[in-house]
Amino acid sequence: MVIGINIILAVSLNLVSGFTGQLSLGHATFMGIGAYTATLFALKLHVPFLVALIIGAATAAFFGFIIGVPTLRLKGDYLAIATLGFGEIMRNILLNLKITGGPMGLRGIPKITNIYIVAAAVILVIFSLNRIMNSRVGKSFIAIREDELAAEAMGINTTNFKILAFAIGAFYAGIAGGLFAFLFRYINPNNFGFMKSIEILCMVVLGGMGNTSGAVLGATILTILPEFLRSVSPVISQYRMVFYGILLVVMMIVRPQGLLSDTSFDFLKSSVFGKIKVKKIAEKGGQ
Amino acid sequence: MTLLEGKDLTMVFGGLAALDSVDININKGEILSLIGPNGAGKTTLFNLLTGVYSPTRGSICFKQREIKNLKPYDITKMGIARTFQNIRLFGEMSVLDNVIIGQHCRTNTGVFGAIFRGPATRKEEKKVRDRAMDILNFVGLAGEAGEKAKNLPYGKQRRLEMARALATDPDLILLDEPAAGMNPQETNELINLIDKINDMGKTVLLIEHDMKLVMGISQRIMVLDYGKKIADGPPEKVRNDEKVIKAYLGDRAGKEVRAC
Amino acid sequence: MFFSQFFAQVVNGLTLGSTYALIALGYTMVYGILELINFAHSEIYMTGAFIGLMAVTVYKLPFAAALLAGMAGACMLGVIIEKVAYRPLRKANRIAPLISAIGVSIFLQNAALLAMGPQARAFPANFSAPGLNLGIIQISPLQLLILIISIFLMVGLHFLIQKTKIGQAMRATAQDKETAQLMGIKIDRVISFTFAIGSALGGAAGVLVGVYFNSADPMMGFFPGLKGFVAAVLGGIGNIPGAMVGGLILGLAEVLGAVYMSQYKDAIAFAVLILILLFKPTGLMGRRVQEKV
Amino acid sequence: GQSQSTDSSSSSSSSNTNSSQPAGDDVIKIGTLGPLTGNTATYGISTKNGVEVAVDEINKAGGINGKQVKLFSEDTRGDQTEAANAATKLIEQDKVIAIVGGVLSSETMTAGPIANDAKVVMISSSSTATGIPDIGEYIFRNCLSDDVQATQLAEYAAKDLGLKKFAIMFTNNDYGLSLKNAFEKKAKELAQVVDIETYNDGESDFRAQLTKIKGFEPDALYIAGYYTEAAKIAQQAQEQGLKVQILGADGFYSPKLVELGGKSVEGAIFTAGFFADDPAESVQNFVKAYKEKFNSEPDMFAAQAYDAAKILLSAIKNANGAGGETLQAEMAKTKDFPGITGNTSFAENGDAVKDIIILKVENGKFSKLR
Amino acid sequence: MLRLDNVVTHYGNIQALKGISLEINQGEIVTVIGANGAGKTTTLKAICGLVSISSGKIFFRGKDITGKPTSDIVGSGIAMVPEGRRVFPRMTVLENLQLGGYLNGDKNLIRKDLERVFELFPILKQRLKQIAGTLSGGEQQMLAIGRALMARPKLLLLDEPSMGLAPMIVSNIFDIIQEINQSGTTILLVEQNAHMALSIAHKGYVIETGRIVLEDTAKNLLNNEQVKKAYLGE
Ligand SMILES: Nc1ncnc2c1ncn2[C@@H]1O[C@H](COP(=O)(O)OP(=O)(O)OP(=O)(O)O)[C@@H](O)[C@H]1O
Ligand SMILES: Nc1ncnc2c1ncn2[C@@H]1O[C@H](COP(=O)(O)OP(=O)(O)OP(=O)(O)O)[C@@H](O)[C@H]1O
Ligand SMILES: [Mg+2]
Ligand SMILES: [Mg+2]
Repeated sequence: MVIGINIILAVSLNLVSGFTGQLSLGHATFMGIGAYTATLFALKLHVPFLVALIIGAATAAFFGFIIGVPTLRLKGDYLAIATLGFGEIMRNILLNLKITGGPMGLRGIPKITNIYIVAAAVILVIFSLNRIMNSRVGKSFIAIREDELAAEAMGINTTNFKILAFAIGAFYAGIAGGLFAFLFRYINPNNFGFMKSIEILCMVVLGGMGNTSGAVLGATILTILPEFLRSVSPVISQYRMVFYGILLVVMMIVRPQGLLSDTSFDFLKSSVFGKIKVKKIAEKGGQ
Repeated sequence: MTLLEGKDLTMVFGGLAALDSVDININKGEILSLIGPNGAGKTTLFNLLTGVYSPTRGSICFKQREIKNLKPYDITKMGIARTFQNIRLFGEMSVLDNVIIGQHCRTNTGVFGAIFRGPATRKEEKKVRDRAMDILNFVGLAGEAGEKAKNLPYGKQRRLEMARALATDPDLILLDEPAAGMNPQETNELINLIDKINDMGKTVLLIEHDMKLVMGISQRIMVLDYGKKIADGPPEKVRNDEKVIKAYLGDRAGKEVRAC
Repeated sequence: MFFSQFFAQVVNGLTLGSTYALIALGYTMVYGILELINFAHSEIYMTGAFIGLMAVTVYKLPFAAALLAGMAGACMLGVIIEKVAYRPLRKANRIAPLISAIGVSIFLQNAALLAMGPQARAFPANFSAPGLNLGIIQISPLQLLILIISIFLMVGLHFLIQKTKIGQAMRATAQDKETAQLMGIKIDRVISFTFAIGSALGGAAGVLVGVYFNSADPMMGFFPGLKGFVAAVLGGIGNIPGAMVGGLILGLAEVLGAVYMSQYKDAIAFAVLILILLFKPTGLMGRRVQEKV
Repeated sequence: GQSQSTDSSSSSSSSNTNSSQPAGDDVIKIGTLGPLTGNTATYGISTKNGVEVAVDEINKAGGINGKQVKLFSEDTRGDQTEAANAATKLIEQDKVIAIVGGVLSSETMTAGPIANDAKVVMISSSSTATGIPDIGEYIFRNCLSDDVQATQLAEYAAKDLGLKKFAIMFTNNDYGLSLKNAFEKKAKELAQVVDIETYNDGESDFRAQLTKIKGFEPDALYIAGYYTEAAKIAQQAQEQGLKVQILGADGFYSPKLVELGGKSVEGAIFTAGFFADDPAESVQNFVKAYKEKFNSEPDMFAAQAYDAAKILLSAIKNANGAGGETLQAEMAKTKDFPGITGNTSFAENGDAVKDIIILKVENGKFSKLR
Repeated sequence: MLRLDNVVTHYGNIQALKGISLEINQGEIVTVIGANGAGKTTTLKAICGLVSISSGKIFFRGKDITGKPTSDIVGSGIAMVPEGRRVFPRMTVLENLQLGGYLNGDKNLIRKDLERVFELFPILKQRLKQIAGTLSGGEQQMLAIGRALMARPKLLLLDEPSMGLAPMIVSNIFDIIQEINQSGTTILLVEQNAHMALSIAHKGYVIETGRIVLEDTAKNLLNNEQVKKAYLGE
């Protein structure tokens, strides 16, 4: 189930960083916003789970929009650091608000998330994401990543589309957050800090930036890896974080472009079929 | 009829006036060439017309509307498209997708449309795809539709840039040194292509250092030197202009040009 | 009363800021050359502190020798990390070395945890020098030393990078490695040199800050590393004086935040960061070069 | 998979009782759960060590009803997701009948419900956050209540020491916050609280807060946090010429306090549940065993974990090696269990009720005030 | 002076050069012409060690330089004007030129060379402090050529030096190339402007999809029907 949640997180960050090219170091924040909002709505207002989940995701998307407006003027590492800063600010606020329970977090969350709900969420997220990526909207995202100025020259309002990518990514992350809260039944601000953001980023890069299947694979591997190392032997268990670090380095050196880098390997993208169609049209056109 | 009128256009970069009170007037349907020595301000003028920079001074009227403070994407929507001096394709995307992106401002599927993919969306997608293929056929790249843009050889990349610009359905198309890096044969093909574009009723503004190309297809030529306009007129007149020969063509090249 | 408090706080901010600045210098140095956020810098800093600590406690060396030992050790570590974890990725995209750096960071942190144990260790150094006593404001000798060393290093580095031939080669390498080679620059050597200096700086920071707070622990790099990184960006990443200014401003922002609402001090510091970036999108001293099309 | 296990002697022959555990009946399996790596590993390792001492002790004495106790220790890295994984592994894979842990409140919050649902008794020796025993009837806790500690110290400081103006610094987590709230409440009743400041664990520079505090001229500073930061705070306070009585809670209890803080912590007064120099035989035995095994001084985490394990083992003994409901019932019955951290009983919800000691740093050593 | 023996290179799985052999004598101008993507740039890069060579050998002044690091090759007297100019975009014009003379220790020499570059390209002198990335396309091209000259190379490799230059400068450039050649520098020139290139060169090679298909004196090539049709646009 944790794998499923991480898959959603990785896929959604991949939308922002992999497809749209906007490096974000604060993705866990949106997960946190989703988790807190969904939990508060469920606990305080007794909103049903699904509704709470959607409200949480929508709130996350709203925050994605809010911070996107000013910060997306920034480029590259400056954007990355601004998202990091935003994440720390949010964490700091969560840590000090009464309603979020401050450092105590929120507890007594009913356990609702189960394997079916997670599976359904993963499928829905990936499905809708693929639809988006194959559409005019998704192509605009990629165009922005490839060359922002040329994208503007094509009539793409790059600011709006970057914000849109951020908001969609935040929405999905918000869903993951809600699922997380109703799985572990307890949340506190430190679940959604910098380290979590970095972890998600590692999943995306390991799998291959800009490749949905890659993000899924990366999330799966990095979720299982520490647990796998834990269970291999007691000795390794003790050193497992050391191995984890080494493995990250080794994997990057062996495949710097990520495990699945080329978009043509993107099995989860229906453009595999799209490509065949293109080829056919191309053949016809070429004659 | 005037399609675009720029008045008193001035662009200063840290004390240096790359453009200095230049007036430009583009008539509907013509091929106007912009020539001048390196660093004269030609690309800068393109950047002003397409909203990449906003001018230090002056005004730009396109279709009777002031556009000098508009963003590039708004200007594209109004009907000006361009290519870049240094090729700027979406390298990781397919040739076809590059052209599809070009139609961005003529389409309007949003996120929800994309997810639910109703009949309207599907119809639009088909239309966009068909039109993209038409354009690729037009520029002769249909056979490469599935290739990644960055894998095309240079000459074809140049043509793809033009295809992408055409896809935005412009009234005015700006071409920045389209023949650079092409051999004479490819240049000949390019001349045909520009003529065909012009025949479709599109107005063309062209920057080029290849005089054979410029003299061959321009209806009018405008010459910049050190940010100032030094000549403006039909090719015969411009190539015999003393100032132009002195500043730009040089004696030897000037002779060749007059010969062609 | 208000003013004396205020000045005392400014001094607090500057001394805190100078520790950030010291770390930020190393970050910026490496970034400026490789455009790589060297996440392992925090751990190089930590390692420097531990080597200094060993020098003082096990080998009973004086403070200055410990400082040098920390710098030398960190320097070597930095060069090795570059060789092993970044050099193979020279031709890869920009994000791969970033992940590799995170891997190195996790590795070093946990290796140190295993080797040193998780507990903080006291870092006694018989360092004595006159401090400053300005009535209400006391500046300890170490505070003074940190400030002086950071300013000194900043000036030295700035000179090195802007005015010397190796500096020019470093910048050329940063901008275009292939063409730099065409100029006859041995880029591997330049990059190793950059790491050596950047890491030595990190090591120096580790020893100084370790002695200053009388403690060293495997996790000590995390917070200061993050803040040092932020400081580097704030000043305009890749810009040496910028790192210094960024560090000082971050220190001041944090202290002022602490004065008004200590629970929100990090939020305030980061809010200052974001605000500054909104007005100066490439950092305080980062040069904004308009993209030429 | 195998996890880290400590069996100090060979297992005895099997003698089947009506245990709820289907397999591995020749040994009794219990687990510990806490951060063994990561930035909170200090607490987790101490806890694990404390439990190991208790297990060794009982195994040397022949085990429980002739069965050896086997210990499985899982690492959580201080991360609550991993804590849940670790709990699941202990319960499903290793099939332990009870768990000592988690160490941090947040991990107990997520691991607790899993144990409770599986009817596995869990006793935390350090998760002080409110609400932990309320997770369920299988969840117990053996540590000093933050409320009681802070309240008693506030009383002592105001009444016995005659301090009038208090400043408080607390670490912004559940532990710091609960201490601060309780201390503030009582101190306001009896005297004056002039300023409250926060900091984060892992930080090093506290001068800004201290300069501000200095402006209020308090005569005591209550530090609601752990010894690493407390030592630095004390030191920086001294450097700034802030002359105050330093007060604290059980987070101070570690030899490291003096090592890191040096002279600046001299005279500091704090509450604790354990005092290593207590001449009582049980305490001295524990300290000796711990030093022998780990070559370091036990801290409060170790002591509380040791006691928690002892309580658990005694309940297991009473339950005749069974887990589940039987064990839960035996645990709940615990009354005035004589441990090294005082006499322990469990309240209705499973929270420990125990005595509090007040310690003072004198000549670099801890001495008992009360 | 320079000899390529059956040089093969790969980009991933693609074989870009399929066995190139060519020879340049001291004091010559040799030109390589060919369509887009034929492998001209790759050949130059192979000589400089910027792409690794799968098989074959390269000799420069009698020494085997195959597989040597670029900096050593450059150190032995080869300089290149790369395709697409490749100026250091965030350094000033002056710094770019100074880097060209990186391996020349002598300050006076550098000063003298600077003067020579300014003579050839006066506009660079006016732009000394400008950030190179903001120069116009043609100005950058001049800078790239000037920078290569600063190295005082024995062999100068030029990759499409006339691209994007105004007609007057183009003819200047070819004059300059001849001038440099006369002052003792051997030149390997890659050009789209085949007519111009062949008219100043001594010898020419025609390259097609990674292979040399034709080799002759420049004069003969200019009159070769095949060449005329394919590369001279006649
Ligand atoms: N962003 C900028 N900052 C500073 N100077 C600039 C900038 N953009 C252009 N310039 C300067 O303005 C002048 C005009 O440049 P522009 O690119 O318009 O020339 P051009 O006519 O297109 O030349 P070419 O034919 O060589 O491409 C040049 O001298 C250039 O250095
Ligand atoms: N980095 C690269 N990765 C993959 N293939 C490449 C790369 N660079 C060049 N190629 C391929 O190698 C072949 C030779 O390219 P090269 O650049 O040498 O040609 P060229 O003759 O210089 O062409 P042009 O006239 O366009 O400059 C081409 O097919 C090109 O697509
Ligand atoms: Mg130009
Ligand atoms: Mg080429």
